[in-house]
Amino acid sequence: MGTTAALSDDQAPRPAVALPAFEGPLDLLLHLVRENRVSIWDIPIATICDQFHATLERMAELDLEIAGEYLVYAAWLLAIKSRMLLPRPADDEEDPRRELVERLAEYEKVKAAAALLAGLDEMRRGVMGLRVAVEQREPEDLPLAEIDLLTLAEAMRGVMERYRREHPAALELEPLRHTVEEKMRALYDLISRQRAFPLLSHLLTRPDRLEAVTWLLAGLELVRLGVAEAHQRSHFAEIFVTATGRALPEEVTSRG
Amino acid sequence: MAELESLAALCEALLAVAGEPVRVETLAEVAGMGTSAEDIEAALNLVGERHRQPGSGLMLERVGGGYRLATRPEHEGALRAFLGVQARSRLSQAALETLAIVAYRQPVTLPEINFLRGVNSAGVMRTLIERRLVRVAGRKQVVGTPLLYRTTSEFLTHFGIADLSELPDPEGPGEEPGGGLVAG
Amino acid sequence: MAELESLAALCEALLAVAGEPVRVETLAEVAGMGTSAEDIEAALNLVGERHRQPGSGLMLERVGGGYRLATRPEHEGALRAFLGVQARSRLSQAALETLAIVAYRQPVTLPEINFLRGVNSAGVMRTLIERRLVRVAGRKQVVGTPLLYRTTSEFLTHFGIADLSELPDPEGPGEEPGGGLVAG
Repeated sequence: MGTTAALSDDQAPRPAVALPAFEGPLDLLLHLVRENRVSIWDIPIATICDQFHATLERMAELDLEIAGEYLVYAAWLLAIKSRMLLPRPADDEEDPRRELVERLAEYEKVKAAAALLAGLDEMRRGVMGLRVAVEQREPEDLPLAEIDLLTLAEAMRGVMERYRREHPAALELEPLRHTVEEKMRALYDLISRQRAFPLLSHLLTRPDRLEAVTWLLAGLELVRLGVAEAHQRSHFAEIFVTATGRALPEEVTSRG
Repeated sequence: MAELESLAALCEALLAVAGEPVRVETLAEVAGMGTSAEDIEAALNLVGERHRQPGSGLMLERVGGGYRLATRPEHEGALRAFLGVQARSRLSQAALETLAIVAYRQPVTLPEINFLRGVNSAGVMRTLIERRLVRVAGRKQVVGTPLLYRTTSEFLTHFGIADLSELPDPEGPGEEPGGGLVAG
Repeated sequence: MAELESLAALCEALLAVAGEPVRVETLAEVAGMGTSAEDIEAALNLVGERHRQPGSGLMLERVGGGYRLATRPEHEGALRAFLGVQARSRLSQAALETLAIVAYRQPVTLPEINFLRGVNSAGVMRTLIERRLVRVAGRKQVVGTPLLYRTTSEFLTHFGIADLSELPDPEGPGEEPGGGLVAG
């Protein structure tokens, strides 16, 4: 709010007015105090109050958004002004300006600190941190003659440590409960007894996805070995597996 | 002397790769074997001295609670052109005021800042947090438990301040407390 | 000589922020104003010489068609140890996400977190437990009785809050603005 504004040429019988940018009502108040060359500890409240309102009106004329914050202070200033006009009954009565003065003094400190930071900010604009590479020490080649059992074991330990680091063990893999060979034998039994075994229905009704995959692999393996044939009339239709009459190879029947 | 030089070399290497200010204690710890903070300070002195000689493009600075190696301000233009980065945008007056309040009064809440500045500073605060100059440091245990704000170590590095106790005094030297701040 | 030194300083600064080898032609281009490749080579000679002196922790290397500043091989161990410690004082984005899920959904199980993050978070969870930000708080009474995770009191201390009700609303605007403009 309150950026420098000027009227455009075509609607300017009045001279163009430029308002300095204010950070808010306190900033405007400090500006007025400085323009009047008075101390914030002894503000001529009537003058400042009138000037504050006049500035607000000019800001409004210039179509600047007058934030509620300015209006709050405008009202507060008016209240202080009217209290100043009343005769004060006793000496120990508090100066109506006291709180405003304290706020202005605090804000002046904030501005001073901000100016210090602005100076530091400016001074350090060009300073950048470094990005220097770490040079690796080449692992030394060991003469073969000197590689003994302990060196070998140490190397293996390193490998395992790295493996464990890179493969967190927190998620346990389920033990393999199904083997392809076991399913091959079972499927061979089924097609030997049944003319056409509905493999797809069988897969879809397995409770365990791993088991279903194992059955499918077993089916494919039997077809590859020429022990079985698979038939499907169309995509997604039932897959029937039939026996070709060739026996299951010995290495499959013997293991397990 | 040779030992001091080799400690200086190690310190320089550490600061060159750290990417952020490193505390003296951390340097001593990495150097190991009974290296004291005094040893490190002596070694860093040597590093700083070497970089004050002409021909060095770097400087040792004490910022953000530790030491770091950085480039010199006079190379800004060339470095920016080389890296293809734009000049750092300046902080607005509103941002500087809000940052000043956080820096000097931390931990501080947004209502306290609004009160001091006389304007709502929520938007400015968001910017400061995005720029990592200010962080949330919990909640104040009063009605409404407003968030508490503090400056970051990035703030210290940004402004070239070693630690918060080294923040410059905004009241300046030699001014009586509560004395007449005459405008002019 | 003074000119050569200031060119050397610029080259050192450029190499120090580049993060990768820089070609001589690039350095000449950035230095500008009719700087020749020979000028750059002479300046780099000076940089290299300065870093061959005892007390320097860096060295100038010719690699990959250009030059770079690097640390010395004898410091590799100490630097790796330091960078390791430094890494352990940070949280990865993955760890941060996991911590957030535990904080806002506690008590929560790992499968629930994996589901939310779309990736396995077991390793990250171990990190969070090692940092004492997350703890195991029993088992969920469902199939498989997975472990339940909660944040610790260190978590509260770290984030400066008294209890979990003070966690900010992740969907919310952060903090309601306004308030505190005028004296209360």
